[in-house]
Amino acid sequence: MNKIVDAALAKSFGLNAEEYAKVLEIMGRLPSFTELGIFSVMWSEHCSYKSSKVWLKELPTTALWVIHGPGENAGVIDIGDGLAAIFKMESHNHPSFIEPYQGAATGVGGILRDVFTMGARPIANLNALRFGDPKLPVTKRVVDGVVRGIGGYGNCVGVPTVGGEVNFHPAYNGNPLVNAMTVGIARTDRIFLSAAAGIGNPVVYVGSKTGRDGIHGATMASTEFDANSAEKRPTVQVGDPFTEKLLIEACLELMQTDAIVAIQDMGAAGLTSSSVEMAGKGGVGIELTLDDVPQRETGMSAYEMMLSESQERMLLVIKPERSEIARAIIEKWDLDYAIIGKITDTGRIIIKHKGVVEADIPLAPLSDAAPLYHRPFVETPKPAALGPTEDPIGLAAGLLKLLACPDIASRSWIWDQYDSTVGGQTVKRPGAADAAIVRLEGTNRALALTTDCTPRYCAADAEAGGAQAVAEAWRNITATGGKPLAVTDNMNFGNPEKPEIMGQFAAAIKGMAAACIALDFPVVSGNVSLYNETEGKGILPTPAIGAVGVIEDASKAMGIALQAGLQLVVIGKTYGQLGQSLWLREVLGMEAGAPPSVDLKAERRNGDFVRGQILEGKVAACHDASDGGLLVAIAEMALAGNVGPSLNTLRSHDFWFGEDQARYVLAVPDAAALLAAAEAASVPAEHIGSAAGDSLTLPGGISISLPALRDAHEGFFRKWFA
Amino acid sequence: MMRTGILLFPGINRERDMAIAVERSFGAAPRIVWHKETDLSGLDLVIIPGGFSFGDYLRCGAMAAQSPVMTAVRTHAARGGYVLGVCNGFQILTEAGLLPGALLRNAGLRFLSMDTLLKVERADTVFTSQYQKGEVFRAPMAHGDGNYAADPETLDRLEGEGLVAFRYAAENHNGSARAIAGIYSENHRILGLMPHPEDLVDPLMGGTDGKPLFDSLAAA
Amino acid sequence: MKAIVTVMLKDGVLDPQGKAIGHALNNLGFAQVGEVRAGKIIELELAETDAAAAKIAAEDMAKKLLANSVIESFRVEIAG
Amino acid sequence: MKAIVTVMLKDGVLDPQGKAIGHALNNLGFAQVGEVRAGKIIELELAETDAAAAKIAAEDMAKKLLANSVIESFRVEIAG
Ligand SMILES: Nc1ncnc2c1ncn2[C@@H]1O[C@H](COP(=O)(O)OP(=O)(O)O)[C@@H](O)[C@H]1O
Ligand SMILES: [Mg+2]
Repeated sequence: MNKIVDAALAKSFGLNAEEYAKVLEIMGRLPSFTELGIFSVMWSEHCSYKSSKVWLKELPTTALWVIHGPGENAGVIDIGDGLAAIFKMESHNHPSFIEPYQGAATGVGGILRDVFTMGARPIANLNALRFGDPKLPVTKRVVDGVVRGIGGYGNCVGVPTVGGEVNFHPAYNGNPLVNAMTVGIARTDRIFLSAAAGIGNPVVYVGSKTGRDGIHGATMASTEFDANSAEKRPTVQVGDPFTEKLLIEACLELMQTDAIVAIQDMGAAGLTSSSVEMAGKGGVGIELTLDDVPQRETGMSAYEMMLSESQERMLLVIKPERSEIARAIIEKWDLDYAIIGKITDTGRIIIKHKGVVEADIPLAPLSDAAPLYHRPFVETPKPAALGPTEDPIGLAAGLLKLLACPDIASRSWIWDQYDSTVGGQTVKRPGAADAAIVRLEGTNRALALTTDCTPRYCAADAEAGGAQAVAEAWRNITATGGKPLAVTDNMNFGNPEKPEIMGQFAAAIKGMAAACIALDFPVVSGNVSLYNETEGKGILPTPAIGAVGVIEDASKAMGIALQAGLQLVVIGKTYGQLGQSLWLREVLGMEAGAPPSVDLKAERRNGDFVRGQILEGKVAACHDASDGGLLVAIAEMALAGNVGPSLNTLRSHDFWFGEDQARYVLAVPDAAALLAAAEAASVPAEHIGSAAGDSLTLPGGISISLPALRDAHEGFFRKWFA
Repeated sequence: MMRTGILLFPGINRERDMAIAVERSFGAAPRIVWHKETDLSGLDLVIIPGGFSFGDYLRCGAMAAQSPVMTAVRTHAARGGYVLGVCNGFQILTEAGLLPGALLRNAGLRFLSMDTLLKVERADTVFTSQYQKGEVFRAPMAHGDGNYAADPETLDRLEGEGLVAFRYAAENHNGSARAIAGIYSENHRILGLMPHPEDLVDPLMGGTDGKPLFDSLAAA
Repeated sequence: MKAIVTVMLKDGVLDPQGKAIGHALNNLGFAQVGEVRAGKIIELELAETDAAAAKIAAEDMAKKLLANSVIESFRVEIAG
Repeated sequence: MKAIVTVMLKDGVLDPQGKAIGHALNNLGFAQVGEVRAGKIIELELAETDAAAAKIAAEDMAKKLLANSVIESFRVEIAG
């Protein structure tokens, strides 16, 4: 088993020559096979953030309400009433392409653990998905597997899946993106951290047994795919949501006692990263005896156990006098409980197996000396604005075409497979509002939750796209009446060793940071997924944003459903920007021009105004205008409420389909009052129609029946999976 | 007031929803009963909520049906106690033989999470006195295996003896035989149904269509 | 001793999964495929050393848990 | 001609279903049960009349659709 350790082996583990030289220097001797394995996963892109760290520092991470920003398993914010929201988003892109069902399922499982490991009961899941060209059979297979996997895991653990987003683009053909987000709730005085402490304290293993699953998964997530990837793949991890459910309940029950000193899920790089990080953060040492690790397979080596990514496992440091209480709780839930080591004062990680010291590494250099790259980057020149366009098909045909296109089509086929009501607290289910609304059990308070990113904007102009993603998330929460509080991100990019990819990354961060600062919307957690390339072709830059806001009175949460008798008013200025719009792509077949400009001052002013109107009870429905522009937003409101709007303002296609930012469509009983209030607040507003019949009537009189709109909107997925 | 217990098997996940609905109508919180308990003698009503007991890894409800507490449920039923099983609870009751038939994979082989319309077949049971006969109400469903199946004789008997509790009133998405969504035991004291009235008892969650079921039990 | 328990839906019970598989196979160009039935197989490692005793035990397990007699039938084989 | 395709998880791949079934059998008092693996069985009615051809066809179907080669292995038997 144990091969000769040399530079060639290091290379096959993903360590380059310089990195290997550093390992030799730190060790002062030839590392053992297991030691090399530990270095390679800890220094993988996935675990070390070696390419992205210098840029992530640019993001704002603090605010009065931030309790824990990046650096913990998940971000923690104060949401009032003594409660904290704990949340994070994480990618499972590579595994989901290899095995869509299990890849997506274990992605959900992994992000759940990041959240409940901090003491939170998970109350909502979201997912941000990007797939390739729907015309390819492989795309259908991946969509089907990913959706089933997310549902299969989330439904079983009993956490409602309440939102997400889906895009299609050929750039994701060989590399779909599966980003999963979990939001949990804890008391602000009962938050659990991962820094180990207490020399001599037992290190406890809890959960499923260890097998040879996903060995070197973290390294795989840090390299490109090529034609031989199928051969290289590690044993695929299979999710066990039932065990995860037990683990959630067992951990939360254990957290009611004072037994836990520190706790950390075993995620990527399993036992290695959890033990190294816990000891490293606590500034202590750790010693593990692998013979005591619960094992599913026979004959596992130290290397295999340290690198296994078996799912549904946690590592704890326990107060020794509480060990038996802890064991009783864990075993009540039919889970394995094993003391596998202890905290030491050596500052080293020592791994023993069968009486042999398999690894003995100083912890400080393992993390401090981890490689950090200022990779060369070039910014992609920003495209010129799109010139004037002609509308060859008219508004009605354009609208139907957009409603039916994969990027706008109703996602009900997807969310109908996700249990969105379990828990009994879902105020706005998928499709009902711009952000999902989940009440906090036993209070009037609710969270507003969303994920957003428009990769086609990011590809054209990563800085504008990064800012737009944050702004759209903020706007979606605002449109429900929520106060946006904080962000988690999932930076999905191509190969960082290519300067243009690093340029995209840097520009996206710059845009995100500007938006987060302007909107008081700090980043509290996140994840970076690089090397999203197959055969040298990168994905669209995709900085997915997950966001959380709060509504103090859940009964004020606003949905998008139009009701008869209301007036339609658009808030925010419409310039008619069609660059990178879906109309341009679907109707003229062009992906061209600059994406819509992001005016953060207008964003904030318009949003604060809209939220105020909602909370004052002046608004009956609200929807932001985004993909597809105003007319699509209005059609979606009509379909949600099953009421036909009648539009009264004769304008050209760019007005109706332009994707200008910072806009909302409001349905109100009293348009005049709203216009007056908007004027007083210096917010652009325009009365554009009213809600009345059973069809959508365009200015000029052409009308489309609601069933025709619905057929167009719901047709895509239903036909695809008929 | 009925003394109520909610059974908790590992993997059950709608026990909180159920407890909230019960408390809302009854004014008192139910007792949570761990699956290893064996004595239900203090209870009038036993509720088996939804979820994925033991992961539903073999067949939905199969492993839970063999748990120690189910022996106590049988005793409870035999002495005329009330039992309500929703979703996984319904599956557990059929697997335990306390209700006839079985719940197969949904006809479309996909998990279905959506509101469905239920027709109340009779309003003279302890579970439905606060509905009208023939009334149609809305309830969310969330299941992968809700396709009710039984042999034709059993189905005829259920219909002939008035043991059908609810039927899907509009679309029969999961493909259930004769659109059956819920059934009673012969004495009408055991009810099993697939959709979740407990998730629609608060206007904030989109309506109170499910509340009369709990109000009926509270009034009994 | 290993017992292999095969559980199939009874004849007459609708098998949507089998139907869907048949449909998918036809779509893939396997025109020769007629009826398809989908079932479960459960392989049990038993401490038993006597084949007859192992079979009786496995049948007992099938009756009590592995198969639901309302809708399913089963068969047991003993392998090495 | 009937082909029986048995699909099992590959060795080393976690089998949550098998694990849970084993646990449940132990709880029911079947102490003699060790490892349990759960799989699928698919019975195909084939128009083929030649056993060898039927086997090749069924193997092709298993590769293309019935088994997921990433985590599953399969075997084909031909029955009457
Ligand atoms: N893009 C990002 N923006 C902000 N914080 C990030 C980002 N990526 C990672 N982080 C933070 O870095 C820490 C390590 O992340 P990660 O390795 O993904 O966590 P885990 O160990 O749970 O997998 C986390 O606290 C995470 O929130
Ligand atoms: Mg973590």
